[in-house]
Amino acid sequence: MQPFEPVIVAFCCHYCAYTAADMAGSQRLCYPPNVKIVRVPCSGKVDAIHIMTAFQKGVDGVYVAGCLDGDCHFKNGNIRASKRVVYVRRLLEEIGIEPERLEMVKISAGMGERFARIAGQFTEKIRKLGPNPVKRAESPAA
Amino acid sequence: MNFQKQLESKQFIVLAEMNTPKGIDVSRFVMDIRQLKDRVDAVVVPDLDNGVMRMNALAGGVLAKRQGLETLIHVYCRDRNRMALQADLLAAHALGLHNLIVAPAQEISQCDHRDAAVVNDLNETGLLETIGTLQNGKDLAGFDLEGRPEFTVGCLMTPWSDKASFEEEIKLTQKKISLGASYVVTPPVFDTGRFAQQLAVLQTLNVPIVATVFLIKSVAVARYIAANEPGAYISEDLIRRIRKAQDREIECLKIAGETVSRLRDMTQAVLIQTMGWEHRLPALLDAAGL
Amino acid sequence: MTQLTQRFQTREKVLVVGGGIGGMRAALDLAESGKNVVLIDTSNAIGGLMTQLDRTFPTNNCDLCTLSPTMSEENRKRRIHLMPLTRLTGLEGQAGHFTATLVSEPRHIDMSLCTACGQCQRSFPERVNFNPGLDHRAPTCMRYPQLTPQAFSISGASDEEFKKLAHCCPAGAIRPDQTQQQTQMHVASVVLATGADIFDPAQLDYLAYGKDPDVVTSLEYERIVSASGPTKGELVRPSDGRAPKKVAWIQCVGSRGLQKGEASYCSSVCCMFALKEAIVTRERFGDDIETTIFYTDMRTFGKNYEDYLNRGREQYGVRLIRSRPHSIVRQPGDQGLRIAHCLGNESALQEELFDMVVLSTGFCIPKETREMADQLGIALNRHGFVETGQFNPVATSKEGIYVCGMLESPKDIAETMIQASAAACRAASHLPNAAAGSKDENQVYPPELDVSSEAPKVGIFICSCGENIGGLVDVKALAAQAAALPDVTLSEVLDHGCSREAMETIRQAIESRTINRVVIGGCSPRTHEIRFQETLRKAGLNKYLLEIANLRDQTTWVHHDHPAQAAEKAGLLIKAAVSAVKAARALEDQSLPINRDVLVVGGGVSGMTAALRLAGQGFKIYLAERMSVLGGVAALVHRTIEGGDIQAFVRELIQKTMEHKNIQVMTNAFIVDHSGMPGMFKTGLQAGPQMFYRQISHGAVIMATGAMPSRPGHYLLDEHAAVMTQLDADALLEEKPDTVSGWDNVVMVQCVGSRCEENTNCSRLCCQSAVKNALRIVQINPKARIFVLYRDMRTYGFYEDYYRQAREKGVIFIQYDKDTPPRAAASGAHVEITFTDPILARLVSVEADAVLLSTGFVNEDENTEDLAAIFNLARTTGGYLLEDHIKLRPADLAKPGFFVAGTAHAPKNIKESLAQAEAAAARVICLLAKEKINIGAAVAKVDSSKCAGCLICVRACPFDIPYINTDGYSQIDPARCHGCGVCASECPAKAIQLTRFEDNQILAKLNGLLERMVA
Amino acid sequence: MITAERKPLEEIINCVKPFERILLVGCNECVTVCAAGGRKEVGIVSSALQMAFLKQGKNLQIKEHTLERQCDPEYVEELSTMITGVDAVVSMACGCGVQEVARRFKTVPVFPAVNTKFMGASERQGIWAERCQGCGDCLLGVTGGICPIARCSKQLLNGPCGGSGSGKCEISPDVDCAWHLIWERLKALGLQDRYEQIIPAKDWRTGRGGGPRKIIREDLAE
Amino acid sequence: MKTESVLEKVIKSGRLAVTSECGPPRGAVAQKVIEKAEMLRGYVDAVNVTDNQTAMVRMSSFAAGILLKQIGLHPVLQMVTRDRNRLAMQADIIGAYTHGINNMLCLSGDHPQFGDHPTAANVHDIDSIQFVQMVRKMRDEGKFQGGADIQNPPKMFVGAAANPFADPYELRVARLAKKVAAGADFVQTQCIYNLEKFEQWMHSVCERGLHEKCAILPGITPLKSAAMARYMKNKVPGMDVPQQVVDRMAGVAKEKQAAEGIKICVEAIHRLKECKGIAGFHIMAIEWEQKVPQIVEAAGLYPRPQVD
Repeated sequence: MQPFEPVIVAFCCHYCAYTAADMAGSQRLCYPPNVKIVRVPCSGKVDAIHIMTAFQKGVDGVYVAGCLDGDCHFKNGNIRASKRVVYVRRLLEEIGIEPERLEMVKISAGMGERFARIAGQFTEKIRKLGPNPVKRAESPAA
Repeated sequence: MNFQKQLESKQFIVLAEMNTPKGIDVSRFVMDIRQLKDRVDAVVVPDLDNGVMRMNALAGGVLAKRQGLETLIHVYCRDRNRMALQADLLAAHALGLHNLIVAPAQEISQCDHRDAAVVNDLNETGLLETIGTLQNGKDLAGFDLEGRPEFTVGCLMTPWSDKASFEEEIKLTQKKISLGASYVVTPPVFDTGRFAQQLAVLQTLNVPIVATVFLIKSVAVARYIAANEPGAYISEDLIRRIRKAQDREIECLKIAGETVSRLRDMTQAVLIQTMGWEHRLPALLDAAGL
Repeated sequence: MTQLTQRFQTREKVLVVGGGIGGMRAALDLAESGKNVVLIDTSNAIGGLMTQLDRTFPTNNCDLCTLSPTMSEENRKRRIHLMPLTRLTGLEGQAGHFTATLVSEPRHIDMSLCTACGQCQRSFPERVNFNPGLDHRAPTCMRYPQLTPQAFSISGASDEEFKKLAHCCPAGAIRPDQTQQQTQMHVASVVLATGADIFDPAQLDYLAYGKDPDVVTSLEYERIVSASGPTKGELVRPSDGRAPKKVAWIQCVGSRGLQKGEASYCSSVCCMFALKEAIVTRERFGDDIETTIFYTDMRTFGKNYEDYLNRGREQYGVRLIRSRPHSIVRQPGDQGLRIAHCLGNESALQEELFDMVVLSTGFCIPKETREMADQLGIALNRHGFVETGQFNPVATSKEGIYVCGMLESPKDIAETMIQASAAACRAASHLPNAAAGSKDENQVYPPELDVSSEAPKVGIFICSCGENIGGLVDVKALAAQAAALPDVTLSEVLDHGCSREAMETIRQAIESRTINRVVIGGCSPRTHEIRFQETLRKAGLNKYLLEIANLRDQTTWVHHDHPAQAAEKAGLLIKAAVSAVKAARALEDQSLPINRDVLVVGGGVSGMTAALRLAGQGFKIYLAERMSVLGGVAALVHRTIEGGDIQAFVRELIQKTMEHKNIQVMTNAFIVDHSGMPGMFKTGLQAGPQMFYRQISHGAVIMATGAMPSRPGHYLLDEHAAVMTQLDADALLEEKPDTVSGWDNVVMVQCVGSRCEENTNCSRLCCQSAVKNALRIVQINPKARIFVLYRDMRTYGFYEDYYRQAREKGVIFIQYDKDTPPRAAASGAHVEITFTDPILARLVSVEADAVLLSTGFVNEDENTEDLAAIFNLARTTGGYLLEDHIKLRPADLAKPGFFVAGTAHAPKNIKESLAQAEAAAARVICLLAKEKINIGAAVAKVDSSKCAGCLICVRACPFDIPYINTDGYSQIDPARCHGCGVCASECPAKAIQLTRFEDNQILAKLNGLLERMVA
Repeated sequence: MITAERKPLEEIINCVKPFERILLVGCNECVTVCAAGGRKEVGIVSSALQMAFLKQGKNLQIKEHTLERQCDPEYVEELSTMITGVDAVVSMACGCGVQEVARRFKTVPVFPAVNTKFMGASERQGIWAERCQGCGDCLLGVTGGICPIARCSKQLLNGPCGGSGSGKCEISPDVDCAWHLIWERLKALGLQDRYEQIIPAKDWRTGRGGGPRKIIREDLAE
Repeated sequence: MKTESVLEKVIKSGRLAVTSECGPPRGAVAQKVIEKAEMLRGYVDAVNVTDNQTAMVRMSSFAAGILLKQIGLHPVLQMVTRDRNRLAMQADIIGAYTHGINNMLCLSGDHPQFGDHPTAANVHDIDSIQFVQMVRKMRDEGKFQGGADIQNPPKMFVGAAANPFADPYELRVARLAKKVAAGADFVQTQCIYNLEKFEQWMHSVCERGLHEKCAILPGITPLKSAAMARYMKNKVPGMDVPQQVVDRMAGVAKEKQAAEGIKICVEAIHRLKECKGIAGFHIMAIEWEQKVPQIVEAAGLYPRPQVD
């Protein structure tokens, strides 16, 4: 059997985390290819439904990456995003999916190194957690 | 719990200073206060803080109180005569602001309106006496008041640079206490070790000590304060710590937070001054473990 | 070229003379800030000298790649009226109201018909001009591929030849009867940027130039190694076509000379030029080529240039010999050229054979330019360069006429760029205020096609980005895999997706294959989205029918350790992009009013000058100074080397700054936080003594934070009373000149605290300060013996004159090596300085009455570090602020909206600082001249049929935009919406969508990424 | 408005366990406003349910729909085209909506997905508080516009109990003492003397005490 | 005399009355009630029997009251509006009266949240003032609350509770007035520790002449320990324990704190005896009934007058 390679979606704020991801690129920092970035204008734009849908479709981990506290380009979108992440984590817990599969992280545009580090750490964490139980149940049948 | 009861309870009290806007847009002020609900025991609204013309503390205090937080406001003598001061005090009481800090005022030359007329009709001790008089149901002219206001009054200590000025300040503070100040607010504490040495003397005042914690925001600010604030001691180690930090802003918040948590075992209360970074107070409180 | 539009017939325009990089920069800056420009050049196309360079120092980048975006900024072209083959022959009137007389030579080609196919040139290379400057070396390709205009010209053809040319031209564009035209034109101001000529070394017979084909000038060498040059980038010896193994460079050819025809000044750039060519030779053509530079002083005084010198010597093994060759000869039987020279401390003549010799030729001003200057009535200096004010770096002696680049003095590209922008800034001041803004007219695009009802037809273009993507991922396979996705019409690979050709390919593909959605697999949309959007618009597609998969910055660059997974991820990202682009809709851009206020950080001469220039143009300035007074370091210096009164200048500057109604000065002010984007920044300052915190909203930032005089504790400085810095001496000479009359021996030590381990770079100013003070000491006390102990005297440009003057006045200059520095020992009231005399080759001691240390400048590390952390700015290893592009954008910082002026950028003298301050001001105006900042098409839209009027959006919006209208539905004004999407994500009725990021688009993207996982 | 709160997912999961195809119906009125049962919550619950079943290898089919109002038969009628082939309906409306849907579709089980809480007002974004108990005999006129029935923990009609402190109810410092509010309000209105009139024992028949209630507007009723 | 109540007689006689209380057990153990009550015999004029005190289920006050009656003590039947609607309440009142119980205290009761049945319905069909009014009307007008006549109406000596310290303070006297107007014959107050504030309240009560219409019995509770003092200060709603009292308790050694508590409470009685308008004392020694005789004696309230 192949070792488990998690699929991870990172919703990244255009102003900070997405720029940090590009920065990681220009610094040629390596992080696991498991992380796929979806650009959003603000972490506050990430809807609970988007996160739920991602899990429903079998993603193994999601993180929402917004600006540092007080630095949101749109004042407080990142704070709203944090609260929403807590809310969705609770939902996941209710249906028996490990809430640790979802995280909120805060990164500034200059933190390429931090972006790469978080990508690595999160991937490692999800790797340890194993596949999304939704997918796990699905795969023997498929 | 009102501030008087908080003081009596002997529990550790955390106060946050919230500066009113220079202007009329209070949204930030209000938003910043709201997020402090259940995080601090009370907020302090300074009046024309440090000589910068801005919305007065009375209006700021009412706004703060409306957000459901216990509120303390500053009163000072430079800009108002005894009539205006008394009138404001009565207004404050009627609007539910029962906690006052009698504050010294910045020299007019250091203010942002250097050519303003200086009133100083009363001085700090005179103001304390005035508050006492009002609480006894009279005004300064001896006329009876309808109803008696009740205030919880504190005073601010002016920074001292050496032993002599410290002793001088202690004497003055004793006088203020005898005139009704029931707690004192110290100048900013940057080095708790040094502060501990002065604490024994401060404790002889026999009133709750509120230690001020000033949020340093950058190396340049740290340098400036170290050079210009009498008695402010900021070590090279501290500056190095900010410089070495990966995120300086967070480090500065941490430093202030740590100072708060160290003061927890030393004084009954702390007053956190963030001077414009009120929105970062939750992070600072997190860093303080509160 | 089209005829002069109405716009160009107004008086409100600037004439830029000279289409080299300086002229282009000035023209572009003016155009970008909404001014109209007429750009003339005597040649058939603009480009000047730089376009002939293969690579530029110190980054060793290809010039064409860095320059081409500047040249092809087509959207700006509409404000620049280009007139090739034209010269300025007269100028009447005064500033603001000039009438210029222009004479245009015939091109004999109708530009509206010419397709630049090159057929004419292939047939008549002698008559058709395309690649000037090196024509005698038989050009075989275009001068450079991005030539503007892409045009040939014909000169000297006979009637017969014209007939044949007309015959061979497939476009029928040959016009034999075109004649010289004269034009009169009203202009408000003039920028002169005609550059300089290269010294012709044929006049110096000992160099064998012109006699021996293997002796070439540095520019010719540049062409030989250039990919677009005659040998297509192969390094071969002109004589026999063989690859040379030993190449020598000879410096100061035509500069710093006293021989016939040579210039006495230093040409400033040749040292770096030669060093670059030597390094590139080693880098590109192999380690077995030996490169040797014969020099007088290595003058690598520019920003970080010393590091480049060290790299050349240590990393690339470039051999450096301090010697001026005596002769170059080819003796019969020699395989190469024999260079004879003596080493400094040996009298014996040495000889060595080289396969090729490159002459580092200097620059001089051609006769025609001097004539033009005479006609314009502007003063030239004794070397024929245009004279400018000591504190007025780009102003000529005549108001309204400005100068930049080599025409002012010899200088490198970066300094030319700075002067060009500065000249633009000054020239613009004769036109209506920039702060009023300019209406940005849209380039005419074809009408947009309505594709909303069409089935999606996706075109995929995958860029290999040179090796950047293609090196790790098989882009062909990727394209093939993507071609199989549903609704994909086309899937292609591009080599350099962002090149003009590639854009054209995309455009044609869209049109010919009726593609209605485009996916680009390439670099980050953050940087390149705009360019691809432009291409879509040109093809008649709405620019939002585009999706970019970030295959470079977020894939190949970060997964080079996992090629297989990188390829797989690239495939998925393409798939997600295809899925998302199908859900995309045509949208219109929204914009916000731009904030035109400017924050200037630092109140030294640079900061004040930038502030005043901008304030003069109507901008509101916040000037934040961390000290309690304005003035900065310049307030400490008294005289310039030319004798100018710095103190008086600074006083006047401070007064003007304080009094200007558009400038708000804040002293004791510290920046503590910052956010936003260009056009809408917010910066928090805390200002003492009240420690008042205020947030300033502004559109741009100029960093003028300066540097500080270095004061390293060497040579008994601050220990012995006789030891002082040159800055101390400057004050002493001004305030107590009598002290000097008692001095018998004065020793100056150069490079104290510069060019060493703790500060690897050259401080640029110390050589001129030393010469300045030496001359002043000699003037007061002619008996004083002055020893200047130096490593390389770097009196670049016209400062060389003062150096020579000092030598003539008896100042003794003694060279020392880094490894054997002079020593100092206290000896009563004197200091004994011991050093090695290179000629006597032994130790010499001098009992000095005064020791003057040339300590230079250092970056104030703690302060810049603090600001860099807050503003998120990059810095050099020396701690100076890092510009966006060291050559082309020296006043722009890497962070958009940030500009730099003065010594915050690198050590420089006052005049140079002032030029950069004006340049920064010009760059700010370019940014802020726009009416609005485009905030894209992301706006919240409410579907009233779904809205429950719940108020959640009203309460959630961080900007208080939504409200419940009289119908009971939420209404969001698109013009005020900032596009964060918080309302959309909180709406419980799902009645709000954020355009560009609609739920179905995000879900489609997720689908693309995840769909094969769960059916 | 009527406020509601989503039921714990486990409870909803248990309800729909036996079924293969369900129709999940939201309501665009009160439950949308209190963020409990609007289109968005329908999406979230749908996703959560599907995942919960997918985990057990079951592919639960969910049709999502949100009605303008579930408490009006005309709107509920919209569902009639969707109901075929559905094993069960889960309604995210308040109790009124759930019953209305159940009344219309007799052969399909209907489950509530929210708990209907109270009639309240939004104090701030995300905070709703009880204001009215629908007693059918409003006495706000004598209590200064603040209802002691809905807002006093003990439904006291004649003044505060002995447990209030600092204006807060003894049961929690988060609950205002209704009588404190009433008193402050009466004072502000200069109606202190009203307080000393004894409000007599309430006639609960107008409320739930009188059995299920109905309002008939003769002029409007068909 | 409105009733047969001994308590009423003592009060009307102008002597200071003394009441105490006895919490029924949480189980069917009649002996427990009797044991506790026996400790009070001879030292008090009436004994309050609490009704599901602190919202915890206990033997009903009705039944426990009968037990007391059987051993010859005079119970005050406490009843809360929390657990019964007006039908059940009136049924219990006439039932109690038929067993000779003729004092009652009308309360609203602690919120179920504090008790052992937090999920119980919180009835509050009527409130405490309406309750007082109802009992008074049953007695004086012979009518049920619904208006029907009562055969042999119950003649209850009607009590109500008052808390002089709860907020809003200015409403405290008004609220008492309202209870008096509703028909309260006597009032037992919340435990008094802040004597000064109580005296102020009494002053206002007297100003309105309420003490003349209604007997005011301040509640006195001895503190067992400093911990209890702190608990009462911080945790019990509506309680006002001044810091000095806490300090005083904390100021003595742990083993002497109980004695100190009794001392404080005796001092309080002595001081309040001087206060105008006081008709007696309600000594609530919570789970500490054995100390009541000691307190009554030390306070000079022993022996109790014989009025029968």
